[in-house]
Amino acid sequence: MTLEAERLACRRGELHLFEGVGFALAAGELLFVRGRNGSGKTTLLRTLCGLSEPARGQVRWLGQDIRRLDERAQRQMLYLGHQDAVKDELTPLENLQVHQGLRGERSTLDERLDALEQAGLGGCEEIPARYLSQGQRRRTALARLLISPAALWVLDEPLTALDRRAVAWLFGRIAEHLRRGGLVVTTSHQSIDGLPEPRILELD
Amino acid sequence: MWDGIGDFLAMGGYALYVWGAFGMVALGLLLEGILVARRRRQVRARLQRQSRRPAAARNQGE
Amino acid sequence: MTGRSIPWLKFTAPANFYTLAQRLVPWLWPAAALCAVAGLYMGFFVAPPDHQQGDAYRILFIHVPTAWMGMLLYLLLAAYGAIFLVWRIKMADIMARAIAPTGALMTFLSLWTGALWGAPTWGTFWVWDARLTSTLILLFLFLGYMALHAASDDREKGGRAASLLAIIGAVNVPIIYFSVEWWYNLHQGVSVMRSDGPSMADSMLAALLLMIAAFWIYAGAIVLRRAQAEALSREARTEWAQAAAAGRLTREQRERAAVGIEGNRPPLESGGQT
Amino acid sequence: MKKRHQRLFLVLGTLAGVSVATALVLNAFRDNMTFFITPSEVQAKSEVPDRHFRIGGLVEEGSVERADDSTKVSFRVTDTESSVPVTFEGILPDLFSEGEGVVVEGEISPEGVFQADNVMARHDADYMPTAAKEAIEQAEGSAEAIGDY
Amino acid sequence: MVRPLWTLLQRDISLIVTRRQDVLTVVAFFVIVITLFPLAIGPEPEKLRTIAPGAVWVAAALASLISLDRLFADDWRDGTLEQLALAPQPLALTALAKVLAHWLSLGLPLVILSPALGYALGLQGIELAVLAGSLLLGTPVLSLLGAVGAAMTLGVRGGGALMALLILPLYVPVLILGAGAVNEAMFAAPYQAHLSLLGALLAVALPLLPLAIAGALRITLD
Repeated sequence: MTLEAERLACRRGELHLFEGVGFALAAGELLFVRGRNGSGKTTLLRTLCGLSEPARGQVRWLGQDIRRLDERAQRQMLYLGHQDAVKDELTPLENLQVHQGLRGERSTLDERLDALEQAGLGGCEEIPARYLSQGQRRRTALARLLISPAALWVLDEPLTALDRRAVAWLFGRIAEHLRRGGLVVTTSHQSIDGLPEPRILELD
Repeated sequence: MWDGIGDFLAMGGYALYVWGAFGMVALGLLLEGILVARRRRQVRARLQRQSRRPAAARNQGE
Repeated sequence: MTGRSIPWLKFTAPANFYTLAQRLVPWLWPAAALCAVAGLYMGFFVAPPDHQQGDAYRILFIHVPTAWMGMLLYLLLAAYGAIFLVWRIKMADIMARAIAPTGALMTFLSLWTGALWGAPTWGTFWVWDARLTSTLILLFLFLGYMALHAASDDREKGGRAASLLAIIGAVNVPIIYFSVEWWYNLHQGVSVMRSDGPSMADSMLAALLLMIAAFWIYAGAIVLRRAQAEALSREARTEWAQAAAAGRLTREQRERAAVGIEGNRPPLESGGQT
Repeated sequence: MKKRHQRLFLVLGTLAGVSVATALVLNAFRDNMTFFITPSEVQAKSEVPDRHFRIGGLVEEGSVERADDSTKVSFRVTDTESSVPVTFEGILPDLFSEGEGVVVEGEISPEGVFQADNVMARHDADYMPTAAKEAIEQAEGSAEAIGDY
Repeated sequence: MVRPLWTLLQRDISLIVTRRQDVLTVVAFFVIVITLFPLAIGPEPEKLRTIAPGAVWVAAALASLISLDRLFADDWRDGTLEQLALAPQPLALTALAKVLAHWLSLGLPLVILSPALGYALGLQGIELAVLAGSLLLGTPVLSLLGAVGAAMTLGVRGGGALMALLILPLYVPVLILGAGAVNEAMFAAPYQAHLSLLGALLAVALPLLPLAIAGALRITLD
């Protein structure tokens, strides 16, 4: 189970961001992407999950080209972007349910409630997301990580708007995922002390 | 075929239509030619400016 | 991106295109002018008045070429759009973008000349028949292509979206034609490309063909010129473009640009490897 | 679902769509719909439609009468078998002339006179100098086939 | 594969219905545009009857256009669109489900309402049935075409007006055939041919346009 990037080059409009990025990430490994503002971290992560097309190079997940994954390989990958993909009109519980439904994943009501509880949303499962704080919305999104069967997580700035306790919880969750043989690619401007030893990719 | 320049310009009574059509076509093509030539000049001038100051040109795109 | 290594694809390199156009265009202008002068002479001084329409029919000598050019350029636009969407060849987008304004102008001129021809012959400047309506829609499609291309901040993205629109339009225009044809029909039949040969006096046909040739060559020249400017502006930072702007693009520079070694811009050091 | 299956579904879906569309288009053209009806059809119809409709045909030779003091004009539209009287008030197109093709839009009055509110001339697609046209007409006789329309 | 699409369909419909004002706005727009015609032209029944098919169809096309403007905008802004693009099922099917949800909640009400408005403009009997039938076949095509435009103009300067420029010309055949069918029915002429052709447009649009929508969405997300 590997995620491979080969001589990736990306550009944003007229701007050439980076070129010649390559790595192979194996099961149980964590890749931490570092770089100043505008160095292309988000673009790299979007390229790694197949949303953006690289100007050159290729990304492979489970041996398949990331832009042409079959259904099974696609289900093995979970991306959390800058935006939470949390709908204002729906409650955290409904958001979670809809998100799982869209990916064709199954879970019981108890599992979902449990995930929200763990993510620190106990008591507001039934309140429309528009009344929640920014951090609580972020947690709603992160609750997906608890019940998704995906092996590869691509997390863009997951710590934004999270308080210290939530950060610790997320770090614990990532460590557990890695122990079970999962793969994580992430980026953050905040300190990542507390995470297992990552491989580091510098973009500059 | 035509009895002098006046007859030619009269176009058998259809002067307005015929010359209106040909005139607009001529105007259109002329205008297009001028615009394209101007754009070409502008682009070349910009590039020449850039090559004189290569450092400034970098990362600037257009 | 394996296509990059196919030899013929090197002609799609903007640098090679630029040089080719640079050699071609100086011949095209006089050729177009020659055809136009000959065509106008034939059209105004040799071809006799028509038995029905008198001298008004002479508008045909510019109406038919512009109408043809409008449609032809739209097909080309859609074809280049498809090439760009499928193979991502940058030159295809440059060509498509260079074609659009000329196509829009030709379509507009064919509508204008058609209206001025229709007024004395049909008794109206405009009827909502199939050809007129679909030509008008063609004009909107050209304008839509240009607007969509220009509206996007990212030229590549704008080009792809606009190409998609051009292709959908290419499918839709025949449908529009038939739907209107069906609904209302007044326009004359086909008069040149008929199975029983053109139904036209020889001198008229000669004038028309000369004018058609003139418009073809003119369109070719102006599109190449616009594409040159577009190619230069997109590749502004490369060695070949700056040399070309100064008027001294060497063969060596051109070949280097064609195989993708871009001068003047040092590769960004991506720290890259873990 | 494998990519291969997806492509299969795609092709099948497109094929199904296109074949349904073809069937529907063919069905549409089986219903014989025409842009205008001919004077013979007007005569044959037991019941004249109480709607706007269009008659197409040739302007009968010698039938055009213009009023002196207004733009009123009356003429007959014929398909060589039968003809319909038409009245019109307004500017006629330049190409309107006897023996040439015409399409008129309007309603038929109880007296059987077609009151046109629009007259459209249909010019043929031949371009030639007057002398040549006359020569051809003399050769062929002036009867033109209505089938051309 | 059916379940995700079903989920999406339910979610979209419930989202649109929860924001009740969306449905109301579109329906009100449709009604108001149609009522403008008698006010502008005058209340002569004969005149109104003549323009009725065209008026209803133009109003339906405009209503479809303004409601489609936001088809993908919310999902795009909050990041749901990225998730949809990365979901296991093909994006074209996802797009089709979204268009279907949109049509069921915003297009179908117009179809249902159209006989009443047609009646107000003087259409009668079979004409009303043909009007509703032509809208039933035609408005899904409008929705699919409009969705392509909405996907293309996401996040582009001057999105709404640009979308009208891109999409209204493509609406032409549907409009002509739809209004044409009612016109024929008004004069007791055969209208089946027009409806057949509308059906043919729908049959072609249904498998092909979702691909175009998916393509446009991928370009936007890239």
